[in-house]
Amino acid sequence: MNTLIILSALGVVALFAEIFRFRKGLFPLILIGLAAAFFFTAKEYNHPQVFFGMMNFDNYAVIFSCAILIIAFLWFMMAKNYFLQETSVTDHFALILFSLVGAVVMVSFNNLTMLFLGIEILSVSVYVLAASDKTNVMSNESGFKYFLMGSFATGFLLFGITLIYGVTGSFDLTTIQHNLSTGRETYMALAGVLLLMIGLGFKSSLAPFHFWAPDVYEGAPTTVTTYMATVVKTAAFAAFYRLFSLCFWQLAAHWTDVLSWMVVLTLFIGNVSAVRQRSVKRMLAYSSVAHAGYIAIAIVAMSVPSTCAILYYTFTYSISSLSAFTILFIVSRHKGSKDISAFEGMSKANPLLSFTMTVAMLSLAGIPPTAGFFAKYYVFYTAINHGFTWLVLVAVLAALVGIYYYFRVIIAIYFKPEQQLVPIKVGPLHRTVLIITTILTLLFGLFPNLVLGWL
Amino acid sequence: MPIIALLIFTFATALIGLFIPIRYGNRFAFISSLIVFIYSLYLFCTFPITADFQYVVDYSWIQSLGIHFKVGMDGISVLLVMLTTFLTPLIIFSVRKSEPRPRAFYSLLLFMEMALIGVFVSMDGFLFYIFWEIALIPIYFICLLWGGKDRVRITLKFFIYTLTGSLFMLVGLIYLYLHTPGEHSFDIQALYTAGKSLSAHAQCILFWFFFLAFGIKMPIFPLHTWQPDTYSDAPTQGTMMLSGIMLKMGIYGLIRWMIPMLPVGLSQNAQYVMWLSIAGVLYAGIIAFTRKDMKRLLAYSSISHVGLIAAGIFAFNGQGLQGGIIQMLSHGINVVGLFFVVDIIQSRTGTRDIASLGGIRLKAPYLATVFAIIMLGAVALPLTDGFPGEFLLISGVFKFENIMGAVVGLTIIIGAVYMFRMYQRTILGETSLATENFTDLTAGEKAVLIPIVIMVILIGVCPNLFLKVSEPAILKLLGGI
Amino acid sequence: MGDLKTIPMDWYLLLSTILFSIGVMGVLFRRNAIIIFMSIELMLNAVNLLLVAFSAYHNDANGQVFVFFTMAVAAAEIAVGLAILVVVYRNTKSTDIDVLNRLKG
Amino acid sequence: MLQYAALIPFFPLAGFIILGLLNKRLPKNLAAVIACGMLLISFGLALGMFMNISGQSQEVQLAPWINVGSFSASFTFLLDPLSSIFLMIITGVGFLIHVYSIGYMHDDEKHNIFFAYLNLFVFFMLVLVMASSYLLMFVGWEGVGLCSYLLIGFWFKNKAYNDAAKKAFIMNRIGDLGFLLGIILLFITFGSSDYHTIFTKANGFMSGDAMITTITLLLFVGAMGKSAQIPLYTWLPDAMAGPTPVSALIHAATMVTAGIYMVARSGILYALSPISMYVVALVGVVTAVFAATIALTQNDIKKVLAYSTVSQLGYMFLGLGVGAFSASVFHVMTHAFFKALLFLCAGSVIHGLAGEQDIRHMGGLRKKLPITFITFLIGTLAIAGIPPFAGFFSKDEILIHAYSSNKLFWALGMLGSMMTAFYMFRLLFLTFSGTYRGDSHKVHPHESPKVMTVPLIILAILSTIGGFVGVPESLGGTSQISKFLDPVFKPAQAKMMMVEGSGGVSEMMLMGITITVVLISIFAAWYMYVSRKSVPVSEGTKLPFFTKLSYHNFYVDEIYSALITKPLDKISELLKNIIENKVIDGVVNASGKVTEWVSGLMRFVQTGNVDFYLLAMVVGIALIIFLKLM
Repeated sequence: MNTLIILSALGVVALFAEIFRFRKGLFPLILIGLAAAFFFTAKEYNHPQVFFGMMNFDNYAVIFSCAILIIAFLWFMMAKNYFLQETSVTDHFALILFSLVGAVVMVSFNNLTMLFLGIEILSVSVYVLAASDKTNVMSNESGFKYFLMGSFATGFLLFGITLIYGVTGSFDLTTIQHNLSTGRETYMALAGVLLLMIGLGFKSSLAPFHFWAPDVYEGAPTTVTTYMATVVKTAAFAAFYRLFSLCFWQLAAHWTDVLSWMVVLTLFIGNVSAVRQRSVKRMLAYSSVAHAGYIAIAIVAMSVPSTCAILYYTFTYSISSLSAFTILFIVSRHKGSKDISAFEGMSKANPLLSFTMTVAMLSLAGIPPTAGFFAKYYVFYTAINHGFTWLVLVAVLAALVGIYYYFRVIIAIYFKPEQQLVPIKVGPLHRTVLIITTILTLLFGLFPNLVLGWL
Repeated sequence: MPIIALLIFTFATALIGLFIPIRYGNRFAFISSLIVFIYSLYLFCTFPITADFQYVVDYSWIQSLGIHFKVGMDGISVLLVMLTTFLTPLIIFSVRKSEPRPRAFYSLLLFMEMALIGVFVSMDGFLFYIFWEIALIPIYFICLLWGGKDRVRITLKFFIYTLTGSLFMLVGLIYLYLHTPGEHSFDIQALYTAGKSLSAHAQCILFWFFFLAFGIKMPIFPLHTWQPDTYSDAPTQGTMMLSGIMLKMGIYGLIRWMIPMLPVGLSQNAQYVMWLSIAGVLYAGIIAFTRKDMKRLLAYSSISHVGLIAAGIFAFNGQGLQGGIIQMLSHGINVVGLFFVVDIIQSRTGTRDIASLGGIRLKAPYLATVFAIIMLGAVALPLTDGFPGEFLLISGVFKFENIMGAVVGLTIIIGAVYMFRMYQRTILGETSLATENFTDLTAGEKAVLIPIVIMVILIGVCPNLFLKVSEPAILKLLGGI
Repeated sequence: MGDLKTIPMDWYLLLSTILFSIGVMGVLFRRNAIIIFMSIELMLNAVNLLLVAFSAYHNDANGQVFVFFTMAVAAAEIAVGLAILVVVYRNTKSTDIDVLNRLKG
Repeated sequence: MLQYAALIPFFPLAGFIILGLLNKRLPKNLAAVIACGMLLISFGLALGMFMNISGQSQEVQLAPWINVGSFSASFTFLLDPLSSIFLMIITGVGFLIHVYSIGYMHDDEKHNIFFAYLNLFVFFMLVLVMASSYLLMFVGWEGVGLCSYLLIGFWFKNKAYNDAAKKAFIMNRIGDLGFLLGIILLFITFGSSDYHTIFTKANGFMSGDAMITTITLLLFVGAMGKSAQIPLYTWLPDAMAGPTPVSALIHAATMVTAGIYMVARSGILYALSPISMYVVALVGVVTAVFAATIALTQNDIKKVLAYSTVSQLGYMFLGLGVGAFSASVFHVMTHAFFKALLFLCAGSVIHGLAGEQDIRHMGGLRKKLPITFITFLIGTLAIAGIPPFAGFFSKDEILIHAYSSNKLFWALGMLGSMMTAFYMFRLLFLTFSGTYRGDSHKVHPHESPKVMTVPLIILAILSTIGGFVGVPESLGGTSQISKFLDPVFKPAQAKMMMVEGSGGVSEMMLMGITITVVLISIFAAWYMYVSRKSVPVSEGTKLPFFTKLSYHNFYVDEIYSALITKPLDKISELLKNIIENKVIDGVVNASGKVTEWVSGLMRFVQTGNVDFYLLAMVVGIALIIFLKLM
């Protein structure tokens, strides 16, 4: 709860900062605030609290909130410069902070109402952020598409909630779970579950509801894209899993097959489409779709290890893609192009960027000893453990395709350049972000317990 | 503990190597790898001739999954570690000063040494897999950064190809892990029991999963097409690493992991895999007849030799396995020597095209002699290192099935044909334009080749030195099935 | 309340489903962004109707509370949506959604 | 004395190492002295052993070699009469040839290396005959093959020589494969490759046992390769590319007889398998005749001798095949003497004519090279089988045994020795009688230096008296050599229950026939080449059919290359270009291409139109709901 309070307070402060000419100090304040939020959240570990049956800060919620806060912290360090150039920096910060509130709600809800609200708080602010680059048509387009399809999907989500409510007569997860177990009006219930699955599947960009993702990711400002690929995805999957593991696991027989087919489709589309992309940004967008597929495997094979699998995967994926996007941000700034050719031959002039990018790519491709490998390993393990070996084999083939496009970036980086290239200068903040993310990627890869230990 | 020391030391030197002044880079890398060699030599000499693992250390790594950092050496591992630590200094020493970005190059080589040692000492399936994959990264970059003109395509193909196998192995490992009794664990023994407990059908499927991984790495026909391109396009040191040591990972995997875990799988598929291996022996050997490029010729010869090793190991009897072990050592030594000779010739004449060479012996008798000796090792002349291995392997296969033995025996003819052809056309005869002012071996080159020649003779004359080390482990293996 | 119950639940269900579907159709087949927004509103309201019906059916106020939330959220969404549309209109001088296909492939 | 015998091989090895390492740094004379000295020491030891052996056999274990479980092989030497005789031949004749080489190779810049190789060869040859197990014999077996490769291609600038060397090595390898498989089978059958174990266990087998037959045939394949029997004989004539002393030592006296040694050594196994015996005899006799027919028309002095070697080896196998082991060994010995002699004489002729080898450009050398002529004549008489020269006794004994076991073999053998006499005297006459046909302005034929002629004389003496160690009873002799070898061959003889001889009288008669036949063909040769002074036509002129066939070695080389070598290269290219590149690699690359292609398609799905996305969504939803609920 402290988390929510602090974050909201920060948001409000940020809003007023504009009025009180308090820009300079805002950024440090936010960082401190996030740190504080992290601290207070962490304190609630192993002290589950329930608030009027609406929110339940169990360990699951705490861990995910912490993960989200860490990512957000790094994100702010990455995004600072970009927003400082914007006129309405404070608004943007405020929006992000509010969306963080939404994210935290999404991982801690204990009631469909809160789920709905959380999703909306998150989405609405991100709609705006996506379109925040007002003069850029691309940005507008992406914001508009995101909004349009998002609200459309909300409709289905809502319909699903309603049906569940209709069946069980309650929004409270525990009650729902209890009532469903007594097995009333399964058709309606099942319809509701499926609609919820579709709504959440949209948020976590599972095929065939992924179409918005590539366009929105590409169009939005890189920083915002980063935010979507990391925080939003984490929150979405956390919510997805929380809901389905708490309420609908006894209906699993009815929805796992649908979800598993969605996973197959996602893996296929995400990976295969990425192969031909010239723009690194769009490639990363597709890769994030693909990763959604891998994560969803853990939900399909819903069992004890799934929780860890999802936590580990989302967290490490966010970290790796954070560094990848940061580098993309820096490079595209410098070269004025997001095309893969912008990376060619930078290894000599920019060892740091090259190395961090390489690690990030290896991690996304899932090569040991990076975190990405263990994430995939754990998901596969969960799936095989639950008898979804065939799904794992599909995922393996998808992963091979993945190697292909991730390594194109690495190859470009280490491509022997014709002429001596000028080194790209990297700001201190970015440098720290990159170093931290890279270290974390390797550290978590070698000692997964640092993450797994908590759940 | 010694093993940890080895791993940490190599890793540390690999890191330090990146930052020390360039002009010391070579010396530093060489000396540190030499230290590793001396230490492992000490380990080898003091190695007790027993069946069970020595120097075992076992740290719990990921408790929740029963994954341990467990390493140890038995007779088989120690030999391969020796091979690695023996060849790495030579390979490092063989690097030409003209190499761009030398520090990175040396570090990658050292890093790879670490990974390879790791592969050979892991006693935990997960750890094994990690090292197995890690070994792929440095060699990938070595080939990508210092490779020939078509390197991008070839290295990527190589990487994805090998990774395909690895991922299937990973699935297999997880599957076995989930069938370990009681608290799941990746411990080698647990995996053995798990594998043996499986139904014949399951074992067969897993067998092919693992076969894919190891077969691609070795490589076994028809999974070999990445190999000639990679060998001929990689920088020579990369090729040496690949052919000399890395390919042994695959064979080692067969002996240490695949066969003991899936005895039934083997017994049901031995027929097919052995015929595959034998087909590879003849196929690659015959293709080698008409290769124009020395490196390619050696690449195919390597496929041919490995096919024989694989066949002997799949035969799974004393001769076959012991022959496989000794042949791993000798093949590693020979192939490294041969590739270095090719590198020397290329650096002198700027070509590897057999047709445009010749008469080198007139200009460089030392080179000619050394080349001849190593080549004789490769064609398995008695009293050179090739013979004990090939003889044991062939007899092992023969024991398994006479026809196979007879067919695979053809290798001693085929090998002689292409090797002697190459030798004659490059070394003998009149000098050509390319070789007109060919200079003989420099001191440095001698320093690399002499040890190899010594080993060629040593293994040939007293193979027992090595056979007796691995024997108890092999017997245990045979007993375990 | 009582007489509300005389109409069987299924009818409400059917009605709102039809309304919802109409909304969906509207979204699918109209090009003008404004109209699409309206259709989305229609979808949401169809759901609201069902919610109210259910809450009455279950004699449980939560449903109706939820409706308020929905309305608020819907309002917020539309506000944001219109804002974005305005920005888009500035740049493209059109509210036709087909104009927006620069991002693809 | 015997205990020192084990050292015999190591002196030449030491010589090789010294010469090999110091190579150029050593003055030529010193190098030569070292090389010959080493041989002399070995010879001394061999002699001592020969004196003291007296029928006993003793094993000397030096070191273990390969041990794998039950399977084990060690460096162990076996000293018994058979090996001692071969030791005598190898070290003795070897020594003489070394001495001869001092003169012959004097001006060659790779003089020292040459001696190093010779020593190495002797080492391996000694290992071969002293080995106490088949595996160790295989070591020597391949080792001598290697040395033969090195020495044939000694003048490595010349492509033809290199090809000849390679051909020799590979053809031997073909045989070696048979040998190797034979050894493996021996291991599997007897659990060891030591003669002792095998021969003792072999007694337990029935005659005609299938396994034994397989083994013996496989071993014989090895012998075919090494001893140049049909069909693996073609390398030997080409091997004459090497320096003449090499031809004398390796390709006449010692290495090529390894096959005979091996078969004789495994006599008991062969005795157990009549089929193998028959095959050996048949191959032997056919080779003997076939090679002789080729020798009839050759014009290269060394080629003639080469084919005659093949033919003589054929006789030895005939002897083995009909169970006359000691006779064959006897013939090995005498053959070593006179064939070495003949080759060295040929060498001295070539030396005298500055490298000329074509007999059409010789003639009338009797005056110019008197010693060479005399010794050559002796050698010729010996090989032709004129009593009392060495060849007569050994060859005759073989023929007699052949007669007693199979008349056809005897007849063929007879035909062979007839041709032998003819082509040898043809050679003799064309070379030494008549007038000099070469260009007497460029070339000044001269006798060779002492260092070369002395060995000739010694060998000549040996080829004259060498036969008396084996005078058969029928001639009032006491064939000591067969007695000497008895302890080795007795068990084999016992297994064979063969008819001993066929009555003194008929033996006399057979000898008579032989001699008369030989004399007739000698006369024919004299008539053609001395009285009618006919000279073989020069290259290019049309030859009668048979002559042409024989002159071109019945086109066997061409046939081989057409049937084996060329097709293999074709197949190789085919595999590479079709199977490898198109099929296997094609599939691999296709996987990548297909992915790219599909990826290209996927781009069209991502149209960028919202309404399409929405439609896709709705369709997806509809499908899900429909499939699950209906």
